[in-house]
Amino acid sequence: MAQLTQVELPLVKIAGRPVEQLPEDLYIPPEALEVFMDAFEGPLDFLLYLIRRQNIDILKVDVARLTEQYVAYVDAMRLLKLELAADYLVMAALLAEIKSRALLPVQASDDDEEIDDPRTELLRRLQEYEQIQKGAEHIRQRPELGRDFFAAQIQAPEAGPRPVTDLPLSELLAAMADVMRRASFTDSHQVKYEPLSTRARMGDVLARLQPGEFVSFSDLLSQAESRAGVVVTFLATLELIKEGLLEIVQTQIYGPIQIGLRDGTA
Amino acid sequence: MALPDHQLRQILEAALLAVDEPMSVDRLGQLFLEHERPAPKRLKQALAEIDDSCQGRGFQLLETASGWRFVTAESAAPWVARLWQEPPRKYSRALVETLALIAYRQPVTRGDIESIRGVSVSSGIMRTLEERSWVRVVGHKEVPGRPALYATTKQFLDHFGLKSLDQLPPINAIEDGLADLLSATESNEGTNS
Amino acid sequence: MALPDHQLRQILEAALLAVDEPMSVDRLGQLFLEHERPAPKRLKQALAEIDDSCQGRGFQLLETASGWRFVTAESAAPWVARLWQEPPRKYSRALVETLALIAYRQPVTRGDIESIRGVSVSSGIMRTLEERSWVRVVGHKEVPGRPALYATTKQFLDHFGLKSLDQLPPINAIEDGLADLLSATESNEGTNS
Repeated sequence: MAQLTQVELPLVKIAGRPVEQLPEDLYIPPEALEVFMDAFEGPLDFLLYLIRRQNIDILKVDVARLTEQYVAYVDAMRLLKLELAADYLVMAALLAEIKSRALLPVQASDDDEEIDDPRTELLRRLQEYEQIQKGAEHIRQRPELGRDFFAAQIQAPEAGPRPVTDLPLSELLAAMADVMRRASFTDSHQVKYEPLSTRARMGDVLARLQPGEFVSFSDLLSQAESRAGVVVTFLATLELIKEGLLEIVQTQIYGPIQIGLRDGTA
Repeated sequence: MALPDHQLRQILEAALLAVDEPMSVDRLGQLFLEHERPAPKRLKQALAEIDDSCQGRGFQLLETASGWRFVTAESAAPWVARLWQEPPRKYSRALVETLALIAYRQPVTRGDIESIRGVSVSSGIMRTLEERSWVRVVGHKEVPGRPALYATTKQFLDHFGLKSLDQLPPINAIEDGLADLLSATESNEGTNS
Repeated sequence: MALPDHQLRQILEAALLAVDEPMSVDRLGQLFLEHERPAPKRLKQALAEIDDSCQGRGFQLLETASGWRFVTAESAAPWVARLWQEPPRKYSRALVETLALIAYRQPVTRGDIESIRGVSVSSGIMRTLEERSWVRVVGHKEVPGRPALYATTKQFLDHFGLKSLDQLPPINAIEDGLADLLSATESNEGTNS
């Protein structure tokens, strides 16, 4: 037989002093009895308490004696006109029935032997509940997060820039093709394309220039890496002038040609 | 190109400390780029080494249902608990018994709980258990009214430092004893009559 | 009644790990009951010992203006940072088209893009392209409102593995390619029907 761990008795304190056992034949102040009964989770819990107090195994319980003890408490409560949950009265009735049955001779017909025996059923319930109380005790004794151990968390570096899915060139080109196809449907713009290199250089030239600042045209050209580069830069500059983005200034004949961003406020 | 052991341990320690929840071996593996990712077996080996290196320190590596996490050493708990104004919450007997019932007998309905404990279960208790994410509804029993069936969660295991429910000590050991008793009782009654 | 050194270190480690903010020596002292409270000097000594014991581990003790805290080891940073990385973004069709138009028509204003695409371009798209450093404002067009002129950047070229914009296929080639593709699809459909 597996050993039963004795579960801690419900501790009742009256006037600051713990009461573990009620003197059975002494006068009990009504409040004390009420507080005492309040410490139980219900009739099963109370019965388990009465059994444990005798320090015996549930399976060896003397049901007749248990019934007497139980009924004594319930009667005391009723006598003192204390409120008692209906569950306690139901249990009292069940115990009374068990007791009365024990006095009767066992019925001869035993078709449905164990199922109907209220005693067996009661013991089964008591045992099941005791197991659960044991389980509760196991849980209670587990080290618990926030009581016995605490989560460790320390400062860590922040996340880097969010990664991006690869955008393949083919997708970019497909998108451009789509745009062009749609634009040709609307047809309202006659889109003219300069060679890309000129377009790109237009951006470079603009980026080089600061508002209100002029650079000499030859400086711009000298940025060009090759003969073809010079031509491209020249074309880009002309295009920008045509689009009204650049201003071209020559202060004297044959003097250096100055290029600058066109003043927006002008 | 495998990472050296000591670097692997460093990375795992740092990641486990940086994250405020348990991390599975799988998730720990995700820290590494594909070409350097250690096999699960090597990760577990490294975790065991880290665990060893925590002997006598103020922290320990704990494996629970959801994975690994660093927690403070239990021996330091009385001091660490002073960091927080409120003392840790005490649970009522009704709450712990209800939790135990769900843990040991899952899945169960509220009716099952009430019939075993012999008293009604307050809605407050079920709500508290659900709010703490310790129990959840896992289905409905196919009986009239289709009552909800409750079971415990991973968070329950994590909270109590358990890897699985098996780690809770068994409580049914005496069930066989009951069967013995029943037959004994019957034969007794038989002889008595 | 002084606490032994190893226990003092354990408690300090546990407290520093449990709290996610720097703790001053004063506050660390508050963890202890009066009769066991170590002098600040002894606390600092213990902290220095803890610091030493973290050599080569995934975390280190750091003293900041507001006190001591554990932080993850710098050497583990690249891996730990991956914990918080969001999944890679996917680019919307609108964004890719906008980028393509800027690449081919630069420098262009947002208005130009809108008039070609026939729909408005959201600020979000322009911001994303700028954040990615794929496009930048290279000037302003001298028309009412002085709209910004966008062009692609060097990073744009790098991303697509281009040495210069010249390496992008000419528009008409793409259009022809598309025409081929379309006619191929159409003839397929033709045979199918």
